Amino acid sequence: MTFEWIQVPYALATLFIILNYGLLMTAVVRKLAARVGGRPGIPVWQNYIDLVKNFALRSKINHGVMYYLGPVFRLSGGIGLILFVPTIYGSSWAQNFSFAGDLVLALYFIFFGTLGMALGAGESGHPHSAIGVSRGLAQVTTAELPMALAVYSLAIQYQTLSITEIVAAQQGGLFNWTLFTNPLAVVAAMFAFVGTMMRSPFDVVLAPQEIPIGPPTEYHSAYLALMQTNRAIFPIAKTIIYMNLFFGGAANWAEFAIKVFLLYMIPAVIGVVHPRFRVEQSIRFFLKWGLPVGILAILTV
Amino acid sequence: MFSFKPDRSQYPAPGPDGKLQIDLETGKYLKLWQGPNHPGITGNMSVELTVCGDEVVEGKTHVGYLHRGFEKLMERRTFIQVFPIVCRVCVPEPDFNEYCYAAAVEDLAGIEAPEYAQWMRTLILEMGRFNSYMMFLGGIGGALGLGITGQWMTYVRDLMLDRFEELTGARIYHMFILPGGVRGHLPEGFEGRMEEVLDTAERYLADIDRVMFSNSVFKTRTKGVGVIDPALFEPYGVTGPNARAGGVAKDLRKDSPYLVYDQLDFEVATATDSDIFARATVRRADVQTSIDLIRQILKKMPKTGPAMAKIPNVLHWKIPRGETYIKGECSRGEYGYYLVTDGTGYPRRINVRGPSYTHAMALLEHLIPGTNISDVAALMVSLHTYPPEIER
Amino acid sequence: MKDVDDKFLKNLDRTVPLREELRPRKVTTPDGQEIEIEPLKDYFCEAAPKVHAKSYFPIVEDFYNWARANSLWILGFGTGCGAIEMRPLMTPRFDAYRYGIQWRPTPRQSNLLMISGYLSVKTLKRAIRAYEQMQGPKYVVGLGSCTINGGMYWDSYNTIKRLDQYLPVDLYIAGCMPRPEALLAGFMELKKLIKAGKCEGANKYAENFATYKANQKSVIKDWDMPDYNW
Amino acid sequence: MRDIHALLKQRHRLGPLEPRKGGLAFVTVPRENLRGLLLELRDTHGFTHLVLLTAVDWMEDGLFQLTYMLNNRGRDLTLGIRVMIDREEAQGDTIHDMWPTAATYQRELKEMFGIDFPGSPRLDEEFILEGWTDLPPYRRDFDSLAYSQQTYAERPGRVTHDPREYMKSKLYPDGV
Amino acid sequence: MGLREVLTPFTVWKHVFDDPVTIKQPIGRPAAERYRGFHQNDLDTCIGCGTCEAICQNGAIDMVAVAGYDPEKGNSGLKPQIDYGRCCWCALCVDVCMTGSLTMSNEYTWVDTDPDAFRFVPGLEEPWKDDEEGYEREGKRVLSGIERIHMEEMEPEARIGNFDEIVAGYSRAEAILEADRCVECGLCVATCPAHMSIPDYIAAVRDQDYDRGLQLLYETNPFSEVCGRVCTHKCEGSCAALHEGDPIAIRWLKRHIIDEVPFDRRIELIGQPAEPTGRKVAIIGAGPAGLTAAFDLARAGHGVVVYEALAHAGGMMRYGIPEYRLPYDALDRDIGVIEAMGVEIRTNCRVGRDVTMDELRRDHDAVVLTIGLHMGRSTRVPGTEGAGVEKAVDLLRRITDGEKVPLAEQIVVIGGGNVAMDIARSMARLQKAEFGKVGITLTALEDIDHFLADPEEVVESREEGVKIFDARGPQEVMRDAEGKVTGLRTWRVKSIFDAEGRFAPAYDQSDERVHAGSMVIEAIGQAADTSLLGAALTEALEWNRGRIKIDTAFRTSEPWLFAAGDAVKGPDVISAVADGHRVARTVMEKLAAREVAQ
Repeated sequence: MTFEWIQVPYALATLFIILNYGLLMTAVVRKLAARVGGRPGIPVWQNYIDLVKNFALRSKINHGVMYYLGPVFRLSGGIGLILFVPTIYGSSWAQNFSFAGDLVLALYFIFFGTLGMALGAGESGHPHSAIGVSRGLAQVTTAELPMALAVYSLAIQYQTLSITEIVAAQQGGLFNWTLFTNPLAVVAAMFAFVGTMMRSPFDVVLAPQEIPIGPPTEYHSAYLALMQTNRAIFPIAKTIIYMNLFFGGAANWAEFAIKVFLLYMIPAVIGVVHPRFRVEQSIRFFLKWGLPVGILAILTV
Repeated sequence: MFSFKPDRSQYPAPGPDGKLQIDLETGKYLKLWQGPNHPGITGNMSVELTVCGDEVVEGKTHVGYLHRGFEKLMERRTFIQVFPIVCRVCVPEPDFNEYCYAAAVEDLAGIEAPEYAQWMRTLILEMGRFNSYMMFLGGIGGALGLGITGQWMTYVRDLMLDRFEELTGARIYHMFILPGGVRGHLPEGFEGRMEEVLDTAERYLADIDRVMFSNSVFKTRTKGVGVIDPALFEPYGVTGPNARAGGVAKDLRKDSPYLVYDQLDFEVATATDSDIFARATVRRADVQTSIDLIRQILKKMPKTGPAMAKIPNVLHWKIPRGETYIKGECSRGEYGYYLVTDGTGYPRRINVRGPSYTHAMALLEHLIPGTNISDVAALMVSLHTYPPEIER
Repeated sequence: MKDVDDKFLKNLDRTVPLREELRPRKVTTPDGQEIEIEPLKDYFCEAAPKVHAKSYFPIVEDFYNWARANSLWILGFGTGCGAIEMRPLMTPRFDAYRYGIQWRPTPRQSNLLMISGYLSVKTLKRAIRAYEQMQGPKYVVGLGSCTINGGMYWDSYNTIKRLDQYLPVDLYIAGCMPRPEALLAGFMELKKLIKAGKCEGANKYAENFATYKANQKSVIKDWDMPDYNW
Repeated sequence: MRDIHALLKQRHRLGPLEPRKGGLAFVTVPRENLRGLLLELRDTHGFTHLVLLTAVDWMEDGLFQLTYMLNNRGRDLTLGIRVMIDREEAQGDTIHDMWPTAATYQRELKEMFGIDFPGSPRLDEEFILEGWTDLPPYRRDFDSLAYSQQTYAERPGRVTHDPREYMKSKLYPDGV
Repeated sequence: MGLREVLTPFTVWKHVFDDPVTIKQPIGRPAAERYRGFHQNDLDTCIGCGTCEAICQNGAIDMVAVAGYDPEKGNSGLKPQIDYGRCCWCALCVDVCMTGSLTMSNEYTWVDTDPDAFRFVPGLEEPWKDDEEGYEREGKRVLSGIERIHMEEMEPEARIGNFDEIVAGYSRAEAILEADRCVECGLCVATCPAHMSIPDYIAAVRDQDYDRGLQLLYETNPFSEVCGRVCTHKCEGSCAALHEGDPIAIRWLKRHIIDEVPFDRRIELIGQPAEPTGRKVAIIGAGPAGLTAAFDLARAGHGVVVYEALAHAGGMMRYGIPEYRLPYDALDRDIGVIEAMGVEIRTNCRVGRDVTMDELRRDHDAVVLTIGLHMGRSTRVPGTEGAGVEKAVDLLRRITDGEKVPLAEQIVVIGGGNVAMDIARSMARLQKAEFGKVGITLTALEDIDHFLADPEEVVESREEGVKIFDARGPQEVMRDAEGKVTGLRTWRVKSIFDAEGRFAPAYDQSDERVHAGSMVIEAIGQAADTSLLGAALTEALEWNRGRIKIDTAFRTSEPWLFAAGDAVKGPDVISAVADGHRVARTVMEKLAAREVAQ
């Protein structure tokens, strides 16, 4: 695929849509969770106000270069993921910078933010951050393991590492989705999905009752605003990958919105009604359930 | 399979005096403060943890953040003036202070509260116990990341607070049990409204059973964690549900019946495992007992009768020299007031024996070493301690 | 009110020595280096707080204030009894989230410090540090009698009486303790004040820094922290 | 309770038993007999539960009263054991080896009354107070109000009138 | 980990379809009906007793003056101001409030940026002033006693046959219980003419410290035996406790103290008088005012001689009050203490007859005139002249002196004051002894609620068989042909005073009634017998409506002559005692300033 300048504004437009979608949708999900508890919860536009508020704070404390770069890396992880993942299949402009090996790059970007965060949070000097980071790295590594295996399985199945091609292969009906063609890989990948969305039972990284609130403990003001922006973009971007790889992608924005929402709701539904695992319990969980399924997916493909 | 065996070679060795030799400057250990500003801590206190990896090697409880010097302030106040401040000793379950203090004063002054007041006090205490358990069931879920229980239980507690409000005139500090009796009678239609609350509570408790007690993740986190050896109960002064979770069926309501508990019908709940899960289930069963008791009391209590015994003019009430100790089974164990009078209009000394005092200090410090950082909060919540009654 | 007897004055001026681990000393690092450390200087920044100007354009400042008012993040620090009435606010019955009020566990991300009732000296020290770690503009709300004039602990040796001596307070809510409904009314009032640009406590704190510090040090006898912790 | 008292009276030089209602009684014992008494009560008579340990300041008599409240849970008996110690050189005997939880009580007594318990763990660590320089606050010669008035500023501007004096000043200012 | 276990938790997601249970409009949600919210005070009911301030353990309440509310009898005019920087809403102030004026609304929202704003006087202008809901105590107050401790009295049947003292006096236990009811507000002190330190001596009773109690009594009143029995106890009419129950039995408690201290101990406690100053004061009339002045002056070391016309000292206390109310030995003990201070009492020494005013003036540095009111007044209705119509004071004096007084089987008494009751009850006793039955009819202008006599006097009179007809104006003493009294004709009284407040009774002539009786006793008031002054002095003095005019310091227009007591002011023992103190003080000031004419 050749590079064209027009892709830049197209990609930015996609980014913009996804940012807003993310801000609104995370609020809606929070409202749904709140309703289970019996309350209305935050207004849907609350995320915007919080974002503005954090940018509007007057004072900032900097703990060093990496501290500053942490949120930047994190955000670039999210944005990078978006930029290299085709959002709408067949759309002329929402293709972003997808290319033949974009799946590998996407996997890299998923991890990139976490690493950046680790560096930044580590420099903030707060022990809770440090503990959170070490927990995060340990857990995300094991949680991504089934994902990596599932992707491997997929690569074998579809004989490509291009997301667009994988999506294309799933077109033409519900039963062409990877969900049905390679269910074991999907199960393995969903382990990873649930495990990395920072919701119970796999949210020991943030665990407010233990290490409030983990890595971002020291982050505030604009730094926090950057992370909030990322928090709106990154999960959506990640969900898009899963959608593209396993659930047939989206051919238009409506399908996109519905599929992402439903996918996003999976960890939310689990999270609301479960306490969290300890870090070694969740690692054990992924090694015990996720890893074998992933291996099985490769073997049975 | 996949069993973790932590590498304990790095851990500090005990020195000649039995204490761990922890040299923070080696960089092997990390000091971690949980609290006072920390969501995982029950109230305003702190635990100073020394961790090695994810494992805690030493824990020290620090209290005093809520110290108001109650026992000193009480010595400065007349017997009636002590009445409004006692309830502040324990915020989530204040009524026990009122009862114990009132009963202690009555004992030394030779006053007998009327029968209606005795029933009313029992009702208030059970309502308070219910509320306290609501805090616990919400808290234990919250400590493990299951925030939804806290939402429901606080809601149910709010409903009960409404009943408190219409009965006593206040939400949190009821100040209803005066030395000599209680301040008023049941309002019109109270039984019906209480029944609604209890029904709602039972519905939500059924949800709690589904989402918490039958939740496999919850079980994984709590079973076998934070076990108190029943042999430690006596040396560490463990009472109440914490002891009952270890199979010790001791409940002052049964063993040393006070108020009208001898006219009520109930069973003492126990469990055997003495771990966090057992402590939670014992309390879950106790909530049901409380609900049943409230229903029984409302059915059996006299409809009318004097609420107050005749007491001397409180502005210059003097009580002859003496000392007494009044105890009761609160939601956390044995609660007691030790009152010493010297014949003047002021108490000579009041000592509050809160169960949290032993549970959160000596016992917690004994239990913490060897646990995972993640379990500290749950362990603490499972002991059900309220800091204000530790430091008073 | 009786006069103070002189005999009680004897122990007031005594100072408490600095804890050992905070004194300057030499330590050996894990890799065998010997370095000198001075914990109070090394671990903390001593820079005094600065007065932060408002935005140059009033309309921008108004917009910011609107956002600040509608996104109140409260530090979940229960300093006293009143904290128990916070819980109903976070939960279904009163649900403050619908008003844009949320709780944060870390002072860095909080804008509003609720002093929920009496402050013992020990907690005052933590509350001051929590306040100083918060980022401006930041607000303090005092709950109940205790923060106004000592409340029922007016004769206690361990609790302060006037919160405004130690921290700039934006708003008081009467009650012992204030009910959740009263707290919500207080939040609404605070929102109005913020929108009107009247909550400049952080700048007030910076301007009167010396006075506040003197007051704080007069009650906290073991001052083992830097004067300002950001 | 009376049987136990009769049994132990001679050996531990107990004072007379002062029963109160509901299985509660108090008894005084000399300090040197305390340990033996506690051990025997705990090991032989089932008083295994240390309910509380606290002190009462009898300043006028120059004494501190230490109260050890023991409970026999099986028989629902509570015995308050009083030990009188000198107020000037306040010192008690630690019992943390019998009940580990007593160490906490002893820490509190040390801090709040200034009563020493040699050998008790972490006795000198700050427990509840922080940076306290004055007299131990639970001693009766420590005046909480005076301390509070000197240390913590109060909101000024309050005046009150005694009704009797006020009426005098208004109605019969010359006193007749 | 069964599948069921994995799936069960998800069932609670059903709540996502429930409506939120959140309260839609929480701000301003009304609290429960009994809620202890912000304070309310009914300022018109509040008496400013300060009990709320006394019980507040937070020091949250100040008693402050509020414009428009001035001190008056039984009301200090102060109002509670509450500091919400202190209050803990325990409502002890509401429970202890003596009048029930202090209550709480169920309002609870008060937000302010100014910490000094949280102080207010409830009842003035707070928005929740008139809220109906909120905490009020259930029933009457329980934190202090409502009911007076019963005083043991003789039964009417037992007492009517003799002149024995009716009231037994409190036992110690009873006195402690009664004293315990007092809240020590001190509102009574201003009402007491002598401003006795009532709360303090009640506290002494409570503490069983009778020595202190006696000293307190003698600070302000040397007639505690008398006042402990027959005082009009206006203090009890201003007692804070009467708003929701019985007032404290202040009079009986005073008597209890004096009963508990033996005579010798009293002199010991009071101590010796000051060194003699060499000044001499003459006092004319050994009544309460004169003897009180004598006591004060003698304590200060002045030489005091009291001139008494009758055979015994005591004045109206002896000759006006029947023995069943005030036994003579009790009065003698009071007088004995005064004599022990060095006061010389010359009885049977009538000024004007046995000694002249001029001699007194010559021999003394000052002369105090305390002659009281010993001349009975007459209604002057037709028929009062002649036999069968007597004046109450005369009869009482004669009874005291042991004289035989005229008696009839049916007697009509005119008057509704204490003297009327005294004579009615005295005559009843005599009738009982003489005829074996009581036949007394009492008529008075006032209606029963406005009788000048103490209520208990009225009650006891009725118990003893006196028939009382209130609001009856005497019109004529009916006499038969022989001039013997047959009864009293009365009209019903419509009003006693006219619009200007002058005495001008209006009658309903249609309601006429004849009260049968063969003797009529007038007990409608007394006048002073000033004949002792002599013509010259009478001329020299300034007068005011038939009374010697005095200034506020009890000086007459003659610089050496002072006057006090009923003769110039009235109307009862305790006022006379108070006057005695005041006149003594003036005299002493004058003596000290050497202004008295030499």
